[in-house]
Amino acid sequence: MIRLEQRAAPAQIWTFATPIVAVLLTMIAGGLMFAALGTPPVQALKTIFYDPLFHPQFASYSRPQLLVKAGPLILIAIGLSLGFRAGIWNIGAEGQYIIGALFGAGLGLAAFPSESTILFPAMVAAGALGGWLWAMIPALLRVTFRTNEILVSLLLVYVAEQILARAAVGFLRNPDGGGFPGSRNLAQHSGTQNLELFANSGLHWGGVAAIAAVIFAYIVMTRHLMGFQIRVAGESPRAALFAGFAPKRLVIFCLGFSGALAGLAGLFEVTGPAGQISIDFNSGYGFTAIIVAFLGRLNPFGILMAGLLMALTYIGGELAQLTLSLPGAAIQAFQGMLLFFLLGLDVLTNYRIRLARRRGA
Amino acid sequence: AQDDPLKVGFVYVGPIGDFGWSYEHNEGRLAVEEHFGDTVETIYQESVPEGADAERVLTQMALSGADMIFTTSFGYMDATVNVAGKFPDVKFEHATGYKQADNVSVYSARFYEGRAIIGHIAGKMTKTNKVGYIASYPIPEVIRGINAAYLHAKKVNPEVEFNVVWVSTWFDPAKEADAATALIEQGADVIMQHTDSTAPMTIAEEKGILAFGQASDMINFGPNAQMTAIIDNWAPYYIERVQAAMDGTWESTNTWDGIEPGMVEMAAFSDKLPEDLRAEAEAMKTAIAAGEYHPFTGPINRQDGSAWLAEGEVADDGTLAGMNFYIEGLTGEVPQ
Amino acid sequence: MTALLEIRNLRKAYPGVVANDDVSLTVQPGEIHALLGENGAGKSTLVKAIYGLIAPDQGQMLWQGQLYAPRAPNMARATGVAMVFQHFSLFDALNVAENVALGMDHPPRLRDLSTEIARVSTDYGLPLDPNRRVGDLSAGEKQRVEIIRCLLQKPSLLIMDEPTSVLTPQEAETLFAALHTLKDQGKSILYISHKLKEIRALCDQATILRHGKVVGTADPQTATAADLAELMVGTRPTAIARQVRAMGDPILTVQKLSLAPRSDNDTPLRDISFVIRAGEILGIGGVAGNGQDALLAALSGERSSQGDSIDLTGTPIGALGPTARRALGLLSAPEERLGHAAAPAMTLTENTALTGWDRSSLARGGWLNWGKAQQLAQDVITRFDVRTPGPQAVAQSLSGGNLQKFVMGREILQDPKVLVVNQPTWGVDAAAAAAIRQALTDLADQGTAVIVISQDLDELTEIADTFAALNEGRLSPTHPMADLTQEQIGLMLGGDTPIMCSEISPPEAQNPGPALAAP
Amino acid sequence: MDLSSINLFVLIASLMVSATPILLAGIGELVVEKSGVLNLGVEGMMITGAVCGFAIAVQTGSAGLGFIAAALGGAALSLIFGFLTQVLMSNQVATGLALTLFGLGLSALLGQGFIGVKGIDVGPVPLGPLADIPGLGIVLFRHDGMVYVSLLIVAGVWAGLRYTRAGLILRAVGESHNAAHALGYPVIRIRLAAIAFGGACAGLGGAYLSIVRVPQWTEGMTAGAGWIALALVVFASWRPWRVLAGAYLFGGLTVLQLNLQAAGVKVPVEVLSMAPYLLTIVVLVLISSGKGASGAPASLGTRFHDSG
Ligand SMILES: Nc1ncnc2c1ncn2[C@@H]1O[C@H](COP(=O)(O)OP(=O)(O)OP(=O)(O)O)[C@@H](O)[C@H]1O
Ligand SMILES: Nc1ncnc2c1ncn2[C@@H]1O[C@H](COP(=O)(O)OP(=O)(O)OP(=O)(O)O)[C@@H](O)[C@H]1O
Ligand SMILES: [Mg+2]
Ligand SMILES: [Mg+2]
Repeated sequence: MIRLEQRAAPAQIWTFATPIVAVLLTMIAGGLMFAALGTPPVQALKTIFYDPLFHPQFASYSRPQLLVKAGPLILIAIGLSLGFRAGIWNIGAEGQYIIGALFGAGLGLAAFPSESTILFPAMVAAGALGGWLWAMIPALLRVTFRTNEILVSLLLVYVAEQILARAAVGFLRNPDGGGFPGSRNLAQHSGTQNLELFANSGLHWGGVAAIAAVIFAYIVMTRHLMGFQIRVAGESPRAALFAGFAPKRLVIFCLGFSGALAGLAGLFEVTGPAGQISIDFNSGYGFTAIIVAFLGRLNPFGILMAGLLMALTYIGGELAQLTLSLPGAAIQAFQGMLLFFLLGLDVLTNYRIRLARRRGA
Repeated sequence: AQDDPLKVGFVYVGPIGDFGWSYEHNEGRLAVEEHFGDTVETIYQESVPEGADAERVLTQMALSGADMIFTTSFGYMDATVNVAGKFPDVKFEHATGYKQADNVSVYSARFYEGRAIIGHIAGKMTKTNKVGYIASYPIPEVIRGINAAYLHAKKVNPEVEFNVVWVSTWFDPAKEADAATALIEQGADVIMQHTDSTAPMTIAEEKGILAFGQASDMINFGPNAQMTAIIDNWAPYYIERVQAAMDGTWESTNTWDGIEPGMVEMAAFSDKLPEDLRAEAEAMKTAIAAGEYHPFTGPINRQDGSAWLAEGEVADDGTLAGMNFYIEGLTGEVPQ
Repeated sequence: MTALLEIRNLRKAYPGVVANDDVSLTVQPGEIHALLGENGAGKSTLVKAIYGLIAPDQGQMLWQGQLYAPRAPNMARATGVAMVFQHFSLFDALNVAENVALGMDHPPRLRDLSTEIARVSTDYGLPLDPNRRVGDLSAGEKQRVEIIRCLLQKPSLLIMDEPTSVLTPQEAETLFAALHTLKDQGKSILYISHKLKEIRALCDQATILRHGKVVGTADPQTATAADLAELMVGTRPTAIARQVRAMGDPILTVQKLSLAPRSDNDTPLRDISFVIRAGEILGIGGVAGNGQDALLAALSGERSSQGDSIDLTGTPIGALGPTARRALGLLSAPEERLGHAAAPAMTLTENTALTGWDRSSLARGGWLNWGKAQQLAQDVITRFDVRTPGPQAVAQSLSGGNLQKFVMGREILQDPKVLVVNQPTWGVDAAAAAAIRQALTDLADQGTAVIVISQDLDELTEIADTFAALNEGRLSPTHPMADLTQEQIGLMLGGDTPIMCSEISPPEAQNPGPALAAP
Repeated sequence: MDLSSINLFVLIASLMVSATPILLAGIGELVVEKSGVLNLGVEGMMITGAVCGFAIAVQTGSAGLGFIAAALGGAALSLIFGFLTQVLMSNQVATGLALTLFGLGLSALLGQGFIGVKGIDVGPVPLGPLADIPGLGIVLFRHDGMVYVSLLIVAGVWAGLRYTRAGLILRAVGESHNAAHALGYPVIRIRLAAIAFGGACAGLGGAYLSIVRVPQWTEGMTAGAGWIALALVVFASWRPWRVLAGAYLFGGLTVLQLNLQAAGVKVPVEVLSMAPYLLTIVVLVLISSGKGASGAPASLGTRFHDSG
């Protein structure tokens, strides 16, 4: 019989090796699936994992796009990870992302056509504020009424989506758009645009913010009292009380921080790659970021890597659809498999596999 | 090289399995493949969100060597124009938008022509004088449809009332089914929909009332219920444009086609309809196709009673394209 | 006569440690057999093997001469083995009857079971309400649930892993009576405890383990406690050394401190008043579940009360939180080491920062100085002889006694004015317990006021200068320990006020008489 | 505006239909969570059930076989989650989310051949004269079989958890896996069974959409119902009858807002569409500000490892 035996200390080597083994196993399983769908598996895998990075035609464009795509995922996941470590479950980042975008875009549109140089920074602040405020709803309900924040934050996503739809066809609609839904294009006005940092790379301030968030989170979690409080609260809530760490403040901080980062992500997207508020502006980053957070083991640098890996499968998947006509559904299933292997093999970090005899006698 | 097939890309907003909007565009793509055989190669990408991802997908498509790209949702407008700017040699075709460029054409269908016909049928067929209308979002396209249908229902049945339910989704079968049920419970005996799933049709069939198909022929789902359907038929346009690209005659155009070239198609009128009504509907279709009749011909007042079109006046395309008001007689308000 | 249970050359290894090495042992019918050994000696491992919870790597077990190899606890139960676990195997959200039913393989219907629980529990003098939620029970009551669960199965062999560590002397007495009844019925008992006194009173035979090996057997009736301890630890335990000292000024005054219960079965605190002076060790005795946890929480600041109900050298601190109280010099150590006094999966360095970040200035402007924290943790480890690889070890990797030494050391090295500890030697082996008591005494000698909340009266007699009893959330007046007889203490624990000549009237207290001599 | 046109009996009857998918999925998830496992993959299991159920129902012409297939499909998918989280001890939150992603993709692949295919007719259960009782007949006795099955499952889960030994053991495992293990209960096997049951129920819920309520197969047709089902369990404080109440409340609000629109009530559409979510939050606040524990199983979402 096979059994798992706990290691005395986590095996450092497996911490790095499991992602590689997981990717290899996914290649085998995914390859079988692609073959069953009639696509040459090797070519499919090469397209997904290799082409975005090295294909002569695509790579120069796709490489920076990895960070563009991963940026919002990382930014949101970093925020979520702090709360998750403290046992505070914000799963409504999608809603905070929407409201952040609405706040930031709302300010930019109200000031239109101002070209003031402080407008964009003010919009960034407004975006963070919007996400923060939206997250304060579950936070305050939890603190005052002990209402479950998982549920409230999730339900508020649907509310935010309604507000978004109303904004797109109503109060933020482009007055020069001939009645069509959607706001003005913020990326096309110098006052409100989220600048492309290097020409044709697509890289914008959101990527910078994501990297900054990673470093910030790492420092806070390892060096700062707040991070220490978060870790203690998640690890052992009673010990946190004994230490004198106020749980309510932690709820407010964690939900607020994750909300603000999600709001920032929304703002950077709406002023950059998306350009405008539209009915379907949000595209699930808030939910995917939850996966990214756990895939990164709630560790800031892990999240950075996980975000880039997810982005790679998105972009590689798009290329595979394009060049090999793989259905989008196959890509989704493939991503699911990759996650399964990554999560499943994690066990090797803390456990070793042993073939055990049953019973001594 | 000269002999390389023309590479044509399509970007869809939903899955091609939605049996609605994206499904019909993909049917158009398949028709292109069928028509041109080896001389074209088509590629596509489904479920591309309208926000941040569109521009990347378009860029990658252009990088992969596409000669021509159809972007099939309104929300791709700015992304299309942006990418077109970077790839001047690639021809872009954007559906339902209004921003043109040297290498960007726009195209759309005059679905309201079909709506006028089904409005006429609904007005004649309803016994309760209540028509249920399942609407997605308050955008000009949808409002135009409501107005066209109501105008023509009212013409033949002054008593008729439209109950509009906004479901805030293009595609949510369960919610659309619920909306249909609610409308029927409120007395509607004819259901119109401007959402993509076949759920309302199925509910109508189940409850034994009448309905009209949307986007595709839904006769399968409502053999008794479906009076006719407004079918999005992109195939002729796609074939024509690809041909133009092959011939080197392609130039940026603004197409808004209706029944005449077949972009808007009506499914066979049900034999449940009285003979004379079928004849009327056919006649209307012919008149519209021939350009003899425009569904929005005055006198038409706005909802608040102010005049919009004078006697005999025909709506201009600009106003129609941005229509964001109800006409006189409709109850309720356009959500703003 | 065939032995009831015979264990031959049993071995069980965990990664890095051989928990049982070539262990042999025989339990006769009608025998109470003690299993002795310091923390981590392998006692729990051995009994888990008997109960079918772990598979031994080598060796054999014989049950009445037959080969016995239980693959799961239900096989063990079917054979006639029942076990009371060292760490409760109870379900807080379920009621007593449900908990009992879960420990039986063929329980009767819940209603019948409830009647039976009520009957058996009164028969054995261990009263229990079958309908109460276990999460609301005190530790002692929880223990009773475990015991009743076993008794209902009418086992031939009852295994008890440190059953009395959470019981009051009275509860322990009733338990011993029950065990004697069982023995008289011909049942055998395998009994694990660190308390040599009770083993000597109760057991017929003792097997002593050290580092997983059997190092000897003894007849507890004839061997002295010191003999047994020497076998267990390898050296003779030293007695507590105490200096003669005078009490200083009153330092902490508690006046009419009350706390409302937090749930239906929580004990409230009612009008608690006492005064403690510098250098004094105040022992607060009481039966489990009489408000010990609430009292510690109220003093540590985890639960706040009226501002003026607690006064620390002139500052009202009732409304302050733990951090502010620590800053003023009031430190504490709660009963539960893992998960309350320390975060289980965090390193000792981190656990040092837990209570030391402010008072020991381990953080400046919110930024933690881990180097300094590690230094402090290392100090604690060295000064208090904590057996661990180092400050980077996680708290849960320490044995109970060592972790307790660490927790005590952490607070003591922070130079408290007042230290409040709850059950400082709960489940800790004799050597470690002695070390902890010595440390508390030394602390008092340096002028700290020490409040020791404990159920262990021997412990209090040994180290406390003054004594008060906690009963249903009320605290008795304080008396010098030396003036109290065991009988008077018993009365106080029961909530009665014995007639005393020497009630201490704060704050101008008199000299508490001669210092206690080492026992 | 004409509120009189809203018939209360009809409204209740249709909210029962509207709520059945989330009710089924929710009650299944309740059992999973009672065993101490948090499976966030409900959406993925529902959509897999929807496609399996539809495919088999169409091919065999039998709704019953369709539902069985859906239950099996949902359970099979859930066991991927079970294996990963129980045997390999992977993180439950992340694995559940991955399951949703995988289920959405897999179902779309499986369903490629069924797009645009008409479903089968599922009529009401013939209950004879009962159906003709005024009012009550409309509300209670004119439904398809699954509505009744879903109610039976709720009753069964309630009684099972409360009165049976299996239910007691399940609750015990969810409360403290270490204690349950020490008493000799096979924690992992029990949890796998609960996970499979939850998967089967979610599959039934999805199939109710594709076989009865819509009925057709389209990609992504569950449109977030799985998330609502998850929310229901928390909303219900892990109590079966409250899952029923919550599902009917949510279904009722959804149906009511559409009816109010259809009746032409002059309330902004957005407000009406938000109403089900906002009111659910309000109810939740009212519940949680009252006394009493939340009822969450103590070891919900934590890992179990048998170190013996
Ligand atoms: N599950 C386990 N995994 C690894 N090592 C273990 C495990 N359980 C016990 N050990 C090791 O086995 C040894 C014996 O442990 P055991 O619990 O039997 O000691 P004990 O005599 O019961 O101690 P105590 O008096 O503290 O209860 C310990 O040193 C411990 O490190
Ligand atoms: N799963 C485990 N892995 C590694 N070591 C373990 C494990 N479980 C227990 N131990 C070790 O076993 C030893 C004894 O543990 P046990 O739980 O029996 O009681 P204890 O920690 O000694 O405390 P006490 O007897 O005071 O309650 C400790 O050193 C502990 O670290
Ligand atoms: Mg121990
Ligand atoms: Mg032990």
